[in-house]
Amino acid sequence: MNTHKKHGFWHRYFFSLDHKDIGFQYMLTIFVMVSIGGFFAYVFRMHLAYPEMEVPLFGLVTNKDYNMLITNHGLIMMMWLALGMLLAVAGNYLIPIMIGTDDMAFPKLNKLSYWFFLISVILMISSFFMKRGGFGGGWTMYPPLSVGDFGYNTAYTSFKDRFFTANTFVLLAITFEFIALLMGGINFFVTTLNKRAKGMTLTKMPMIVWMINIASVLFMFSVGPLIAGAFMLLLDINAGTGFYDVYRGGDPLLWEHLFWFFGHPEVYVILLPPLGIIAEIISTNSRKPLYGYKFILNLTLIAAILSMMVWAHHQFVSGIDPRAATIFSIFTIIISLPFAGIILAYIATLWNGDLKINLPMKWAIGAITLFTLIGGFTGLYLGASVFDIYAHDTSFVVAHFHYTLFPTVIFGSFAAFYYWFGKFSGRELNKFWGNVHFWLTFIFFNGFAFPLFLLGLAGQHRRIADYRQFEFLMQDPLPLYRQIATISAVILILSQFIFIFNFFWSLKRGKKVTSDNPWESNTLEWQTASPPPHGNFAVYPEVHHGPYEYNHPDREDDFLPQNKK
Amino acid sequence: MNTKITWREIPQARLAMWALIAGEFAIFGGLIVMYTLNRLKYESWGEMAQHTNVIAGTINTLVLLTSSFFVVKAHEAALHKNKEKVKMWIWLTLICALLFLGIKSYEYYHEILHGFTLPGTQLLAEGKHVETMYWSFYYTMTGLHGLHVIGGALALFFVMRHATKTEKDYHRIEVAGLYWHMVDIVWIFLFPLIYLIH
Amino acid sequence: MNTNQPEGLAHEIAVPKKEDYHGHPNYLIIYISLLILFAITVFASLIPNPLVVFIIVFVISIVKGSMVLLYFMHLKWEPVLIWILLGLALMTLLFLTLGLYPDIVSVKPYLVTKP
Amino acid sequence: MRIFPENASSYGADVDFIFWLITGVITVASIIVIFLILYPILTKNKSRTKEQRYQQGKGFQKLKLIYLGIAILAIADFYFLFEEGPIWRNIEETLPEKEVHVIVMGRQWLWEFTYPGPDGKLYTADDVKTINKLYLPVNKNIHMDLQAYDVIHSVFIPHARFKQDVLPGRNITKWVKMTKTGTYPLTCAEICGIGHANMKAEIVVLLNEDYKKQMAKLYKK
Repeated sequence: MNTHKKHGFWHRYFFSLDHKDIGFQYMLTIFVMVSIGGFFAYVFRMHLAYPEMEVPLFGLVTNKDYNMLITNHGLIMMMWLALGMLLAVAGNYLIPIMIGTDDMAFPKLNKLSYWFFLISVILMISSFFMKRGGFGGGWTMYPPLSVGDFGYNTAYTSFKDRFFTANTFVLLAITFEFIALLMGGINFFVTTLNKRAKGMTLTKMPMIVWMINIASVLFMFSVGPLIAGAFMLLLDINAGTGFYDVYRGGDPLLWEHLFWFFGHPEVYVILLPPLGIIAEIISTNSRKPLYGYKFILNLTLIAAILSMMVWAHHQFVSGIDPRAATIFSIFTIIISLPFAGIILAYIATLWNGDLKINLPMKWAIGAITLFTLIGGFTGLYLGASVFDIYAHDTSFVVAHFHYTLFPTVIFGSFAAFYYWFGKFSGRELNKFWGNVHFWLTFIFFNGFAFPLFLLGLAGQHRRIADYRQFEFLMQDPLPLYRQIATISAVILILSQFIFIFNFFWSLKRGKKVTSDNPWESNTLEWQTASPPPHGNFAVYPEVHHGPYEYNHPDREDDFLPQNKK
Repeated sequence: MNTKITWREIPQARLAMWALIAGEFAIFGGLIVMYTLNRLKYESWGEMAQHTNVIAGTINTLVLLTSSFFVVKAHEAALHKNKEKVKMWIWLTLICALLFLGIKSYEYYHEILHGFTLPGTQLLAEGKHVETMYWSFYYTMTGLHGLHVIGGALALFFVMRHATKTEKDYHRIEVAGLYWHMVDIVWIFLFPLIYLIH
Repeated sequence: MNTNQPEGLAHEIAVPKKEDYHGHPNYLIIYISLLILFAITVFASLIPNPLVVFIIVFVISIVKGSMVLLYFMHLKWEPVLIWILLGLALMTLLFLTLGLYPDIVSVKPYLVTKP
Repeated sequence: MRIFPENASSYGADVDFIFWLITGVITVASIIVIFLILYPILTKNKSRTKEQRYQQGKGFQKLKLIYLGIAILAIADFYFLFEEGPIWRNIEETLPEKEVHVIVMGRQWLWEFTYPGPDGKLYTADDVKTINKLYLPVNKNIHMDLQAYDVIHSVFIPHARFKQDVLPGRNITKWVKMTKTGTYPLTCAEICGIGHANMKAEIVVLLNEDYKKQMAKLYKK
């Protein structure tokens, strides 16, 4: 933190070219977005469990508010938290330092991409305050609804009237964010290929660098058609074209295809970086080499390509050709295999290891456990097209994707925070409060998401502001499940404050780290000062070993840094 | 394809430009795929295609192909650090770009004059619902392409000015040129698909 | 993935070395053949059957596009990596086409007129 | 306490069967995975030597166990596909012989049901309509022409395990056969604007003769 004392506030937070500062800027921006998304989650969960009550800090939730809250919760969490935290923050902070170089290949492009990200955040937040209210068409933005004004049927009178709507602003925000991440992705890609330290061949790169790069490239290709599609939707809203208007020869299903053509690879874009983070942490704390480095890599590449052929499993009942659905169902089931291989390889890394169960390790193991046992396995239900007829658009789906995304995105990010905080700030996070935070999050996440499975199986459909009017959903245990989910969600959100206080308190007055390499890790970022100086390394490292040479038999201590001979 | 040159020997600017081009292909390719599939679905679009100005489109294609040739000559000159020639070829390219945009605006002007607008209000009034989407696609694709022409031309201009003034960074001419060729390739696909199939 | 490549930080190779460049193709010949292909395209469009025109025109566009890629953009002399990148872009479009085809082309929309 | 709502259609049991099948398999798989994760954590592998740790981690060739795991999952996966294929074809791809034909039209924010008039044919002038209440006979193959008027809706009948999105401008024909009389909810499962939460209808499944009486009543109106 105190490496750049000579730079003022504006310089550090707005004009810095250093990849670590830009990563920090991204992180703070995303904290703001997450707080908004979390607050929205709190409001609508409270409303679901206690529909007649005025929600503290918000007031009475109308149907319109409810739609706006769930939509923006989804958009913020998917687009700004998940993509931003795992691609932008992790990529920016970790890639240059882990491949042993001073900065990104294009520092100015990097800064520009942050500014685009900032613009997208501003556009997104301003969309809440439009005259007709926030965007309420579901985070998937299916067209005939997202073109209009969600059912008020208050006619647009002028271009200005159409432009200053939440629809336009949300679409613009998403487009800006995609452009920011595209620029970031190209930057990561070029940096990794061209700026590796001497001796660092591609197979000596740490797993996370690979994962972020694969994710970036996957993002780059899958997002292309959606950018075109978003442009068309913007024209539909603002210029009166009919790309998605069926009365003009368009087709709303086209948007669904384009959206999920991006949306499914996006899940893997989000999933791969945490898998990389977990690989680092598990290997380091098991004190043994990552099991099957090349094997994991090959499986990841296979999964990345397969992930482009499965998108229509989000649309089994959306009116696509049922025979096409069968093909997509087969690919969906097949894509579970590479991930089974990756997870088994991670578990094999735990076996025979000299396990150190510290905080990052807890988060990492918690992430794989929840992701595999519940998130991954429940995917089989939805991939099997028959059961998806019933489970589609019910709370079962909500529970499923919270169980895939929460362990990877949130647990993965926290694992990374607790692991790299010392490197990032030169100070330590408080361990006691870290443990409290972990256990509260772990328990109450399950308490929140698991009842949703049962609710979904009982037939509770999604995005309904008030279940009281559906008799079959008010039978005996179901309201109780809703309350359990809500109370757990509220405690889950509250317990994140522990982390926030811990984070900022430790940033200023935490205990100074005693060693630059507290986990006795091999990768290059631990071989420099904490926090790393501008330019990262005093002497550019030369790499001689792979990243996971723990317990090497020829060495006395159990680790062998990459730059040691 | 050169399998011998190792990955690291690609200069980073060129590598980034190729990645950008691959991304742009996904964007324009997505549009072209959507347009082509709809074109196969609606035969009545052929009738609309007859209202496009094929002669202007043909001239425009010639202009862009020629400009691509100029850019590649500029790249050749840049390799020899021949300042005067670089200037000449890039200026020729920029003239081509202006010509292209001029002809394109002329086309737009006449089409709008005949009532073929982006939302196609007049066609709607005539009861031709499906046909309006042809014009929506027409304006979206050529408009987006036109924006890329402007962007590419600006990039070429600034890169050229920088290179000839400071006598360095000549390799940027190639990088901006790559982008220009990408714009050309997109047009190579757009022109026949939009103008020629009746 | 090869392991015995020359090492060095990127700043040293940001500016291409002289030997990075290859023999140039004769650009004028490429340009003239592009023009010839283009003339064929324009004349092919006079065929009355739109499907035939579509196929001819599309194939010629692919040939022209790949000529620009290969010779004007020097893809022919670029390393495999660039080919992989472009191949991935094409693969994306292929998947998109296959996925969209049954839902656009083969669906006859049931048009209700909106009152 | 039951997990699913009571089943009232001919293929509902098949859908439930797929659920229980997958649940059975993943319960076994979960127990194995939990063991695989907990065993090293609890024992901490204290007895291993340095050499063993390093060799096992580097044992790229000894991936047989992982391949075995993948193979078992693959077999389970393809077994699911094998089991669900015929069911999917039965529900979604084929249409049994038509006995009753109705139109289900979703619009903001109500369901509109159209029945054939006295001539027994749909899409004629004498069709009759009901709002938010669908009368169906029991044990008959019902063809539903699913349509939407304005935005995307989704017909969801939990008790029949039936769901289908309805899109404006598209006519999707699906079938259902109710096996029990009674009143069941029909809801909208796709967000369709501010009234989405209030969009619900009732399906009244009647005995054959009651259904005919009900139709006659509708014709009179």
